[in-house]
Amino acid sequence: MDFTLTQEQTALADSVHRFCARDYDAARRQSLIETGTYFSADNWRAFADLGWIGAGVSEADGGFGGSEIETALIMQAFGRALVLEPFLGIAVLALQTLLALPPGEHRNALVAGIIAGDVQVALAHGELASRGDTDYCSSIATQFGEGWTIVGEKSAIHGGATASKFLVSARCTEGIALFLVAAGAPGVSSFAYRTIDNQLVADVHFSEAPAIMIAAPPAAVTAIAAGHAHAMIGICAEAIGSMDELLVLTAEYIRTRRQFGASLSSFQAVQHRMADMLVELELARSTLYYGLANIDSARPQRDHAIATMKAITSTAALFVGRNAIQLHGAIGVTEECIVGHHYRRLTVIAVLFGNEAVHLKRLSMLAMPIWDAQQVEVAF
Amino acid sequence: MDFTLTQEQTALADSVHRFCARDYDAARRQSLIETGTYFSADNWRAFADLGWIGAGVSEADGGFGGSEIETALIMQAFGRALVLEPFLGIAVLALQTLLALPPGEHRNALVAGIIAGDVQVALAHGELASRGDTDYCSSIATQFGEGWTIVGEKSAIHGGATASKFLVSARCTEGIALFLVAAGAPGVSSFAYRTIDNQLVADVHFSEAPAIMIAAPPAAVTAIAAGHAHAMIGICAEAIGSMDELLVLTAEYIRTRRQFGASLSSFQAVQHRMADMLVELELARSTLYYGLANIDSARPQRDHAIATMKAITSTAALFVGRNAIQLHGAIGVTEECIVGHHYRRLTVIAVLFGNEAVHLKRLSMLAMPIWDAQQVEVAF
Amino acid sequence: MNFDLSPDDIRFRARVRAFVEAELPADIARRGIHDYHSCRSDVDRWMKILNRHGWSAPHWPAALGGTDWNPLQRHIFQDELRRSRAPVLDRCAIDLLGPVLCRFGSAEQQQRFLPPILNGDIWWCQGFSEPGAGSDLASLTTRADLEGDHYIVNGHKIWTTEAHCADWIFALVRTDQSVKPQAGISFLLIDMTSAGITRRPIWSIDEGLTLNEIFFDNVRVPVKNLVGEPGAGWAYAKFLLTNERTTSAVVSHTKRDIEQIRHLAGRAPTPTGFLIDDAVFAQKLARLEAEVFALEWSVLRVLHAADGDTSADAVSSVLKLRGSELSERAALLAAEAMGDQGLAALPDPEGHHKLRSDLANPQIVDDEAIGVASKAMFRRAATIYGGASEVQRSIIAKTILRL
Amino acid sequence: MNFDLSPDDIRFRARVRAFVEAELPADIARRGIHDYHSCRSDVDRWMKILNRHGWSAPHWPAALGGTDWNPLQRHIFQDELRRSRAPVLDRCAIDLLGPVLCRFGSAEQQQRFLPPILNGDIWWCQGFSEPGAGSDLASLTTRADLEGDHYIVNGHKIWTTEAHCADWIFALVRTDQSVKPQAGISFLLIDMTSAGITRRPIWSIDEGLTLNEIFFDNVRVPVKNLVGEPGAGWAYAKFLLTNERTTSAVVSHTKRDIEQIRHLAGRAPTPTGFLIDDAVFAQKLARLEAEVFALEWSVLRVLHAADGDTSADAVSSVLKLRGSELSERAALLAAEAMGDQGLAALPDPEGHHKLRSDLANPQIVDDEAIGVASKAMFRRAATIYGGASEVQRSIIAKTILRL
Repeated sequence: MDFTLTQEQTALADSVHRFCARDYDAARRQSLIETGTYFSADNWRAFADLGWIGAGVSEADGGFGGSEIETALIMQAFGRALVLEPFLGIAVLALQTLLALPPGEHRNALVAGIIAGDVQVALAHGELASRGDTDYCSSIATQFGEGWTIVGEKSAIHGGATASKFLVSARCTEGIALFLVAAGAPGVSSFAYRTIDNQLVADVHFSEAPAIMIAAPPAAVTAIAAGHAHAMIGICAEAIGSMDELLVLTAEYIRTRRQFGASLSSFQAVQHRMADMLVELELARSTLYYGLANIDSARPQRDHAIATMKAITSTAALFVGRNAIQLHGAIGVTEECIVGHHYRRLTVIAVLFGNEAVHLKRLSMLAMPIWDAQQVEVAF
Repeated sequence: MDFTLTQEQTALADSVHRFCARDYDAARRQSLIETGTYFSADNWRAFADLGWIGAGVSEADGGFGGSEIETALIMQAFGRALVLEPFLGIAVLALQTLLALPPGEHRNALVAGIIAGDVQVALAHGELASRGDTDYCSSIATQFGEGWTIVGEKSAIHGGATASKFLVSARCTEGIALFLVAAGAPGVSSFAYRTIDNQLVADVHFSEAPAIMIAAPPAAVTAIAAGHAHAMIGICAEAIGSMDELLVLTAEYIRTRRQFGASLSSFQAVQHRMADMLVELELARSTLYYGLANIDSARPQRDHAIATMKAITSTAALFVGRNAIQLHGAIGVTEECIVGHHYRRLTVIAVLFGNEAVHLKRLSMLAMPIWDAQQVEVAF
Repeated sequence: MNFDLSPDDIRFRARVRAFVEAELPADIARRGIHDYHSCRSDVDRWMKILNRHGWSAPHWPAALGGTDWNPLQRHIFQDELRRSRAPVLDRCAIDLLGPVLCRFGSAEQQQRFLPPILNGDIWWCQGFSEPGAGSDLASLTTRADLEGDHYIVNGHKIWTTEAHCADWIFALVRTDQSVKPQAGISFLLIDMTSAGITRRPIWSIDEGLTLNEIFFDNVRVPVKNLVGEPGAGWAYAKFLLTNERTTSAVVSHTKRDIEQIRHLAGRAPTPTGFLIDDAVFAQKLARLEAEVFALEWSVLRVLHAADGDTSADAVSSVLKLRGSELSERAALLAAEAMGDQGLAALPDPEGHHKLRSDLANPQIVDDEAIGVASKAMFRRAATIYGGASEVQRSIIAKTILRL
Repeated sequence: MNFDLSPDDIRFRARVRAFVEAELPADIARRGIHDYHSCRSDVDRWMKILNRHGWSAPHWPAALGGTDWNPLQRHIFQDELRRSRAPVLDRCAIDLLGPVLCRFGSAEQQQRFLPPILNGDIWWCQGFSEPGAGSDLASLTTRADLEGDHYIVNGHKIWTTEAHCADWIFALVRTDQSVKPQAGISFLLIDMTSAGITRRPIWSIDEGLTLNEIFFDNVRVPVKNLVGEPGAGWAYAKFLLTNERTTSAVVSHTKRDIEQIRHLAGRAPTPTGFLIDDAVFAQKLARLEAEVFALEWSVLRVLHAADGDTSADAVSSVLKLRGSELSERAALLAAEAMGDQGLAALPDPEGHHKLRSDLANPQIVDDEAIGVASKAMFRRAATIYGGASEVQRSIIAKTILRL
């Protein structure tokens, strides 16, 4: 085990931080919001050209040979800067779902297109009733000559507002399969909207939309689960970055702000609150490592790590976000203060792909042995 | 509404406090523990002679014409002094269960005997599987000529260690009924033991024990529920008394104890912890009033008040007890420090007749209308 | 001790309920279900209806337009208004300024200002906080210098609620620089249309507008607009705050939230049914319900405290501390109930609440679901305004526990 | 970054597990399931077994009887011991005194004291705290005055763990009254059979005995029992405490508790089945499990921190703070799982743990259920000893956050 970054990883993290500091400061971010785009094609082009979309993809699949660690580093930096573009939905969730499929014509072309930044594909899987249960799918696929048609309503699809293609889950006779549907195809209606964190998502309704099957039941389910595991690492890393930033901002603020004749940081109640925030953050960071350690583990073990990470990080995100505002006082609830925007994003992250309760329930269903949970195999 | 005590109520509370201060100081209490009796017949005699057992009983039933408020005042004083005798089990739970039955020969004689302090009757209703669900009963009653026999295992019966008679719940064909069984009857085995608060309870096993039915199904169930409602008010009042005492003791301690060159009470973290303890205590006290206001209300309304009270008081008891020790530091976890004994009792109270989770579940099952829950009738 | 409601009080609630059901216009009632602040036109219409019945400001003295209801009846009245989702009135005028004018205002000031408040004709905002003086009011620096029969006001107020639509402001200003901080403060009424006043809106985390900054640049205020004695502003401000004893518990608001959460969770689909049947969610909701009832009975205790029982002032810190936490939790639980839709940005379909963007989820059509995300964010401020939780804990420690 | 266990580490765990399964006597293993402190005879037997394999004190230098395992291996070793419920060793000697003697003791002291520690022949206790100096050690007053080749010790130590069965004590004593508080403290080894020593047992909230008071009345201690330099005791004590970096997280103990809770809840009847299937209880247990894994991965981070990385010392406050809370919660959850029986007083059926009374519930026969109530009470002290949570928060604020 080694918890330090390699030279290459440090360079990657520095490069993302530099980009964010230069091209993604609060003013530029705010302009994306005020113009109502919430997305910059230039930024997306940069993400591809700088090799970030393919950073966590093997060379065999056309990437740059990194792993989920690289993805986590990028998301963590994006969390500090509150990047709005749907890197998570497209470059993590959809891309990793595709990568988890056996090689094939469509899959390979989509992967290449996403890595190159030329194509935006969103995974249209979650439905309003899912509430973080990735096994749930009520959409229906019906065979129709050579192709298929899909009927179903997908909810809050990340990257769905800008995607040109949807990777859609739907039930056929054998189980849940994955289909490719063009965003502009007949029978597809997409309703894009903002969540409170100023990120775009879309509800996408399929009404006998024409589709190509690109993964049959067992492989599709496996890939959807894998894609979500990667995406959860992505948002937890993003949360860590956001919380890191909040601790820095809050420490700075309380050191300079004076009340009742003393700096806020001299009040013991304030110090102890900050200590509790740090504890929550560090425990969440530890579960990110637990998740990363098991992203390629067999399923019950991977599920345990991911559920642990998401449950712990969800509560940490709410606690740290809430108290960063609390310690800032009134200024913290103004739109012009970035602290509130972190809170908004952290609140969304806390429920994305299932809140604490959903993941704790998953943990109790798994009922994993306590002592061997970290060791894939004890040679014994 | 009037939240102040009447002159008579003040006099009663003063009289119990005086008794406890004089005859139930820590040393006398400790001697009941060290001699292994956990009970004093003299004290019990005093409780009866001073009119406390019958204080909350109507004059028609041979009592002194008070209500549950009087019982709560006594229990609150007992909570401050950590009285060990099973006033709760016998003078509240068993007595109020009997009082909720229609008048009858057995009932009236038992009531009179309990009030006079001559007879100790315990309600043997709870079983290991009950976990606070007062509707649960798996013991079986079988008719046998004129009488009945009972088979079943009752768990942690309050007052069961000293009772000469048991009021036993058991199922007959029509439902749950109440029976009278002598403690010394054949087929009765009683295992008395201590809980961590140094109070005695008993597991009582009935193996074809001879019994007299004293209440048939519908009346029995109603009476058991009423008895438990009274008992829950009793223990919540006791918890309030115990928490009152802890706040006083802890405030005194932190004012005098010095660390790092200053009195503990000057540390903001300590002050704020005490403030949170006070909030928990005061909210619990408010729910005691809510419970008292509804002890005679129709069942869903009474159930709502009692479940609210027990849920809130259970968490308050654990919070205040825990933090009273925390603020005392190491001295708080010694046997010679009374603070730890309060914590032990409060921990037991928190689970007695169902913990927080049990009562919250009850609240959600009731799904009472929010706006009319306090008004038995809105003339509208 | 006696915990029964009197027959009078029970009849009183029925009377209020009947009044509201008969008089609250249907369109206002429907908009009241939404989780946005009421718009001024709804408030104005509703205040005029209340004023016709003499019920705009029940806690004012009857002679000045109030009522002679007892504290419990005033609580029941507010409770019923929340139950019916009636618009929330201009609190600054009715709850804060009104009692000060009734007690310390001159007869002329009372005649001039009270009637238009009761009728919702003139709206007020409160100018207390300053950039350097949040919880620490005594250090305020906005000054009012006497020049003939006018004060010349210069300074900078912040966090001024509803100032963007207020006609007048009542402000704490420093009229004497030579005495100790508390003693030099006066209570001044200022027309917001005066020359030299600039307002800057402060958009908040819910993307709504309630907060503002106000800059005073040589604003001329007639001396007759001084309330009471010069230098007594600190005392009047303290008096004003004690009128918030129980309202800061926001119990009735949170009760309304619980009804809303039940409604939303009963319709929120899950893989196996509806959220309301999920045991873990049900526990969270029941916990909230239990705490709200505990708080309501704490309010009842304070309402029945003897007149002049100052310990009730201290208990109001308990109510504010816990009430604000519950209020925040309730809003977050409502959002949780809605699942994916709970944090969707959603502009007020009535167009009164301005969001930065109209990219809203068109799937959300249930009136009970509209504005939930905004409310969840707005309530993050609940434990900050009106004395932050940390300040309340210190007050409890000092005034109740005497630490 | 690389989070994989090396094949060596995986093999190491298997080797330890095989060793323990082969060598831990069955009767000791069964008693280990109970939630009482291990009795001295069990500990002695087990230490001798470990010592035969050279595994009594893995973290000591190999030359002095320890091993050359890396920090992860030492953690795995402890983890496997907890998994098997082996007795907990004499921590005062092995974990606290041992490293100090290895580093600062004279060769003679090392030869004299280390072997009997490794073999469990001599038990030690730690004399740091005093009645007036709990978290605030610098103010200690027990004095040792030089008189020829002896120190004369007078004073009063308290909260001395296991002193009732200890043979020796290592104590912080003031040897110089003239310098500033920290500088006058020395580290002294004292035979508990010396004339002038009185022990008073302090029974604790679990009705068990671990704490004691010790009174020193003109106790003569040979100068050769001084460790290192006079006046350097404060530095040695700080060194000693850094060896507790990760052990204060008690992760492996809490993992064992989770197994126990699953066992108990799987057998605890409810009106509808077993407690383990209750959704609300399952959430509490899962939350505990998630937090314990978060803590374990925090421990792994600290174990892999670079040598001399002092930030790891600060993180140990995080581990202590959260680890002690989880430890307490786990014990209370085990009691909750047992329902009515969870808070029954239950003397150790083996007779080693003395309760004040033998009025115990005879229905409790499951080994996993024995001692649960005592443990739940004992763990109330977890957030107090070894630096209370409040002190840990202040350390985090000052040393990590630099507030």
